[in-house]
Amino acid sequence: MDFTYDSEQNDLRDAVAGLLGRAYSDSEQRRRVTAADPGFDEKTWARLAEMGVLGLPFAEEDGGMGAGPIEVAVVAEEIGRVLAPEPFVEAVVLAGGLVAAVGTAAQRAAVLGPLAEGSSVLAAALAEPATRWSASAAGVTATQDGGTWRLSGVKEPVPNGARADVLVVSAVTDGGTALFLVQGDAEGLTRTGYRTHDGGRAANVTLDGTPAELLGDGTADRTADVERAQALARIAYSAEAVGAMDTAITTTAEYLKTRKQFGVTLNRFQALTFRAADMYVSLELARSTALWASMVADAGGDAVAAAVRARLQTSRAGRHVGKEAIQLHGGIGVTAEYSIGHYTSRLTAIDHLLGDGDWAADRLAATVDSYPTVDPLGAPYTG
Amino acid sequence: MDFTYDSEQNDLRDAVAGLLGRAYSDSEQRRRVTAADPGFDEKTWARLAEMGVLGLPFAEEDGGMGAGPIEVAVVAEEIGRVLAPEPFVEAVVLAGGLVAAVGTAAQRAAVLGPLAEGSSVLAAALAEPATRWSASAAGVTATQDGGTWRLSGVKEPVPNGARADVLVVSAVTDGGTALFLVQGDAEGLTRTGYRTHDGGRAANVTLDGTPAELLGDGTADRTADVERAQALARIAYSAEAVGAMDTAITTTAEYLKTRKQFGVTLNRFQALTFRAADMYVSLELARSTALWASMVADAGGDAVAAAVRARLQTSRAGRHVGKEAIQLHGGIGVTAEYSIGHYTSRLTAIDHLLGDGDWAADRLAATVDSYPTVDPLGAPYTG
Amino acid sequence: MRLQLSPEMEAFRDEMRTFFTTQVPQEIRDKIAAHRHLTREQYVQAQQVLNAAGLAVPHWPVEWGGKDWTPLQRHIWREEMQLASVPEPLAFNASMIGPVIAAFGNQEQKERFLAKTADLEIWWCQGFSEPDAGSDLASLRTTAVRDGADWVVNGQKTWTTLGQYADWIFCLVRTDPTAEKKQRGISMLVFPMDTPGVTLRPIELIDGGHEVNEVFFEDVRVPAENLIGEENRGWDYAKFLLGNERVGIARVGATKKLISQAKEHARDVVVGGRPLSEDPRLTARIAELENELLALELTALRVVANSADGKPHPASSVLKLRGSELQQAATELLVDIAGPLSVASFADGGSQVPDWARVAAPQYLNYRKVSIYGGSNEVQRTIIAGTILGL
Amino acid sequence: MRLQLSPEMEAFRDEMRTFFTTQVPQEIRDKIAAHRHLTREQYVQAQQVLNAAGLAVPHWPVEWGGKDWTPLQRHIWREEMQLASVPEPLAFNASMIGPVIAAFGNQEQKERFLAKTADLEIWWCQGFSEPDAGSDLASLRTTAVRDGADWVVNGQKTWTTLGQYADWIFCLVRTDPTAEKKQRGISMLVFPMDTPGVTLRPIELIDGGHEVNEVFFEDVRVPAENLIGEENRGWDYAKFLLGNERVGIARVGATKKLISQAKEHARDVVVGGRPLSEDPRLTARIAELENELLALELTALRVVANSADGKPHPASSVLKLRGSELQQAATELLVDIAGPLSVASFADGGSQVPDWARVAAPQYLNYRKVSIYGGSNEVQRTIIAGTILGL
Repeated sequence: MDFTYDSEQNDLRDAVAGLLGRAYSDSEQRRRVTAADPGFDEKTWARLAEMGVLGLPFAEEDGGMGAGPIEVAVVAEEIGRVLAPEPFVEAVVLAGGLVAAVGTAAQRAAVLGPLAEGSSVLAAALAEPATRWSASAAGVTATQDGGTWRLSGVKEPVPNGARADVLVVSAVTDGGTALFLVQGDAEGLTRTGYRTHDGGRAANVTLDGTPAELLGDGTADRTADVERAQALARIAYSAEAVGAMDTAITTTAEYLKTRKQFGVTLNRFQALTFRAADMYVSLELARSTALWASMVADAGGDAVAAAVRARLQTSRAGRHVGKEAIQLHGGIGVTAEYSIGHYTSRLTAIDHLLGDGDWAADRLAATVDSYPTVDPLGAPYTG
Repeated sequence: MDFTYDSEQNDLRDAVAGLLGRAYSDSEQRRRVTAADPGFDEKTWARLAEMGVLGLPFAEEDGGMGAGPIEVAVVAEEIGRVLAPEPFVEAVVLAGGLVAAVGTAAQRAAVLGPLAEGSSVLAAALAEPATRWSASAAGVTATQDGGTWRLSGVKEPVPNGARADVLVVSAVTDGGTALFLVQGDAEGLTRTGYRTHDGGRAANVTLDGTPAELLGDGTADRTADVERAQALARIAYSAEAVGAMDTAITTTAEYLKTRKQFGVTLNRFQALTFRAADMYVSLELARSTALWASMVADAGGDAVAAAVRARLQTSRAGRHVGKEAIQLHGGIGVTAEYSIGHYTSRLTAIDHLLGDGDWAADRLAATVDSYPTVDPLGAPYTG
Repeated sequence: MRLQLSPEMEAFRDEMRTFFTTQVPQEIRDKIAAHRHLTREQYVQAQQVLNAAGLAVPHWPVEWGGKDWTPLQRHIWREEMQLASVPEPLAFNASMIGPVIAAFGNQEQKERFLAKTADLEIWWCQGFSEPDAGSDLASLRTTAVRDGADWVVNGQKTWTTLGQYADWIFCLVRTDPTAEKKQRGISMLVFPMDTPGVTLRPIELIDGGHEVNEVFFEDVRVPAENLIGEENRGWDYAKFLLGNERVGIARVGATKKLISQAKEHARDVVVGGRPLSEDPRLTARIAELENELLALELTALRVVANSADGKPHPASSVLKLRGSELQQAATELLVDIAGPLSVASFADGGSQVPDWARVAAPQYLNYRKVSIYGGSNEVQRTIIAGTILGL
Repeated sequence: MRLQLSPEMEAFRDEMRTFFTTQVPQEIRDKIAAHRHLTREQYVQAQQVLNAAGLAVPHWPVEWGGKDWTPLQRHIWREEMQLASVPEPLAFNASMIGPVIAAFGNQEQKERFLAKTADLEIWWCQGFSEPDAGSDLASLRTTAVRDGADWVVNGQKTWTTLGQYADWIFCLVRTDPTAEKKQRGISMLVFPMDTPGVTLRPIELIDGGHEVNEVFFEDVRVPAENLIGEENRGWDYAKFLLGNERVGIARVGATKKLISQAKEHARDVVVGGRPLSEDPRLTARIAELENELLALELTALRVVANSADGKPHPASSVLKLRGSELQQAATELLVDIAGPLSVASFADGGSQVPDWARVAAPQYLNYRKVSIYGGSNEVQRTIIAGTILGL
């Protein structure tokens, strides 16, 4: 049982922190980048590729680095720390993760290689307007016409769906939910992109008899694969949220030390410093849970179960920290010209993308009566 | 629409406040009284009778004062203010209320007269070990043997059940739930009394073929009558809780002004004074709701619905105020020798006797989707 | 104690409800209900409809268009307006500078400004807060120096709401830097926004909207007759102004409206085959919020009933504090009902995300302001602890 | 980063679990599980069972019975003890005065006290807090004046836990009233509770229990050799003592036990024909509490892993703060499951209310203390804001 990074993990963190710190050293740079499509910086994306970050979790034979959930969490936390808009979790962990889990060797090489090199952006088209954080498809159907599969239906909101070169789309087949690869320039594909409140991009993806390539062999139900890929993305989002909360708290503490009211700096007001202390408590408890969840996934434990717990803790903490960070700043906290509000916005978006705190709590509640106590170092978490 | 007491109500409040203020001017007096059975002061009980308080809500022809729920709330708030242990809500509002609602003219005269005069203490035996805040009986059955009814089963916890001269007992008959009068000296009646954590008394009441008098005419189901009597008691308890919270906050503020730490009085610590302010907010919102509920009952509106709302608000407020009052006091707050902890204890008991906040919230949740908005001055509250 | 409204008040409430739901253009009310921003023209149109019926400035002196209503009538008027999604009369005109001029202005100023202020012919904005004077307003630095027949104003204001639409600004300026108490030595000046030397810089808010501005003054010459009331007494006027109509700040009607919308939308969101409106966790959450709001409304009614003397009841701070918390809780509820759809904030044509779900998150973020402006919740707690609990 | 325990640690955990669940008298563990108070004899018996196996003072120096364990082993030892409802070694002996004497006492004192302290042959109590020195401990007033070979002690202590069972007391006394910094001029004396001039007054707590006492000193003569360490350095020893074993304060194991009991009892309470254990509101509440506790346990493990140097990790304050809140939440959960049965606090024979429901409310009220003693939550927030956030 060891909560400390090894030297390789520390090197990775320092490298990513250095790169992103230069790219987004002040929030104006981020505002500029997010103001224009695709909502992130292609150059920074390319540098992340050079660093190997975009292939981090994939096997070396698939063009990846063969790293695991812990390294993914290291990167995600640094992304969150500066609110880097590059879609690491969305494109690499979730979309790429689906291909890595389900794709044939040929597909993995064909799709993950370019993704890792930065020459192809992936997006996971799982969400549908009428469902909610579901691992199985309902509104998009796949039919085979001759040799080729064709998809029809609507996916929305699809993070970075308009920019993506390749979409990983879940659809209903006779066998249940299957996954497909759809090229960005495929016929019968209409993508309408828009800004999300946190400065990112999402899209309505409408498929109308759109040709698609079945991911993996056969059409056995892939719901469990999607569930697990979503879980790994939830764990990565938890780390991203921890990074964002960390900066939000540091920024708030710094503001309290420098902002003057009634002739003294705000850190002279105990009611404010105590609330900052409570924010720190929320952060540290969330950090422990997020780290643990990445270790569970790394150790081959039940990542789906651990992800639900990490999601619940980081959701509650993210709301607490996001609200208080603005309130302790006062008026400047609600302006787009100052950084802190963007942290609250991003924490709010993360909270709603793959299942929020209530969603997680309800899942835990369903099984809470089936065991006496939770042992983080025992089954099912240590596999 | 008017939230102010009229002069008669003000006179009543002053009279009750004067009497109870003398009886319990410091918490040592209350400790002495509650240390010995019956857990309240028979002399004070007699003085309340002289004042007409014990017959307050009953019709004059039944030996009462013909007052209403507002006057009852006025008295209950003063009871709460000094934590007077006299069972006004339990004996008069609930037990007496059941007799007033269901009893025949003869029974009302026979039972309510002595209650109002203070010569007979009533107790409502509704609770059963295996049910929870239910208006209908389940564990006590009534059978007719010749001309007389006989009851068998267990009621617990029955507030003041050991001291009571007459018990109002709910029991199962073919017609549903019926109410019965049981004399304290009836055969086959075993009562085991004990102290409750708030200094009061409750009892296990075991009936074994105990002769009883059917309350009212016929054995039509009385569940609705019990429900309404419980609602009026909930409204009275809400007022009692408001009185208790009011004193708890005043006491806490006084302590913060006088207690010194680190060379200054505690009211110099903003983190503490802000929390006292939040306690005041909770109190005032609860007070408004409790006052309103008594007005609804007085106006012939849906007292059951209003009682649920008052219960929810006072339950949440009572927990908040009760916990913070002790915390802001520090160590002395958990001692029995100082008053504040007793307020938390009483608020906790009130919270659990007739349905707690979660119970109330669940009831409201069940109908929340059936109307667009709540209008406190409209149906069903204004009848 | 009496629960029911008197027959007169019942009739008054029906009258208000009928007027607001039939006389104010539907298009404007729909836009408010959809939580979208009105155009300048729509603000003006709505207020002029109200003013034509004498419903824009009922709390003003009768001779200037007021109604001599009871506090309860004013409460009903405001709540019904909010429930009907009618935009309230511009606060800077109706609740702030208007009452100040009516109370402290000279006859010439009253005749010059009040009618146009009530009818929104003059759109006013507020020049109080400064970058280094937020909650600590009295430490403001903008100066006005007398030069012949003019005051010469230099400095900067911020958080000037809808300043981009304003014709005139009312401004707190320091006219006596030597006053030993900083509250003294402050005066109130009014002048047109197109006066030479006035420049405006929009501030983008976190929801992308443009509501507030910075206003810069460089040697702005203001004629002496534009001083409101007495020199160096501006602080008293500001306190009068900010204490005015404290009851409305609970915004119970507006929050009621948000909750009723949340209930509607919850029926349209299906999770695992069941509408969210049947989810026990959500209904319980709505029940708690609704009960808190009921308690707040009843407290507002108590305050109203006890503030007939016009002075703000000390419990007004409870209304502002809890009122802002409940507004925020209601907007958070809407985001959670929207769930993943809430990220589609700036979707337009080609999206299947309903409009209410698109605005939910930006509104939630925007509403973080309500516990900050108009006296932050920290200021309200200070008032409660100090003036009510004596701490 | 590695999740699993090493095979050695797995074996160690099994060893502890087996010992605690088989070697400590069942009757004693049942009483702890039932949240009833142990007799003095039972405390002594339990600690002597542990001490005989070398499990009473593992954190002491090896020469005095310590184990030279890693922080993780100490953590496992403590958690398993709590999960098994084994009474922990008396804190005043094992965690407080013992380590102080081992670290700062002279050889004669070590030989005189340590073995008997480990075996609870001497029962120690603490004389730190005073009526006017609560969180502000350094302002204590009890004095010790040197008179020949003795110190003469006068003053009063309070919150002396289980003083009624104690043989000896360790006391902070002011030996140099002239020291300009009040933390200086404080020394630590130890003496028997039956020394002439020592009187004890029980303090009844809100749950009716007798846990704490006031202790009065009137011209109590204490031999000079009973001074621990150096004169006027008592404050350093007190800080050492209070910082010692900060990790244990999370009491995760104890709270886990409370929650697992709550789950059991919820199955026995039937509401409307359905066991409470199937009520979605209750299961959701338990799920949230359990997850908070998981997060706290993981944080404790992180602190443990990073405090190998022995110094208390700054995040220890997080453990005390959150740990006390979760203990209180668990006791509140039990009261709510008991519902109306919770009023039967002092029922005895002739009641059908189960024992767990009788103790629920008194325990809930008693546990309000855990956020107050051992450094109140306000003190912990001050530490976090100051030493961690630099505010």
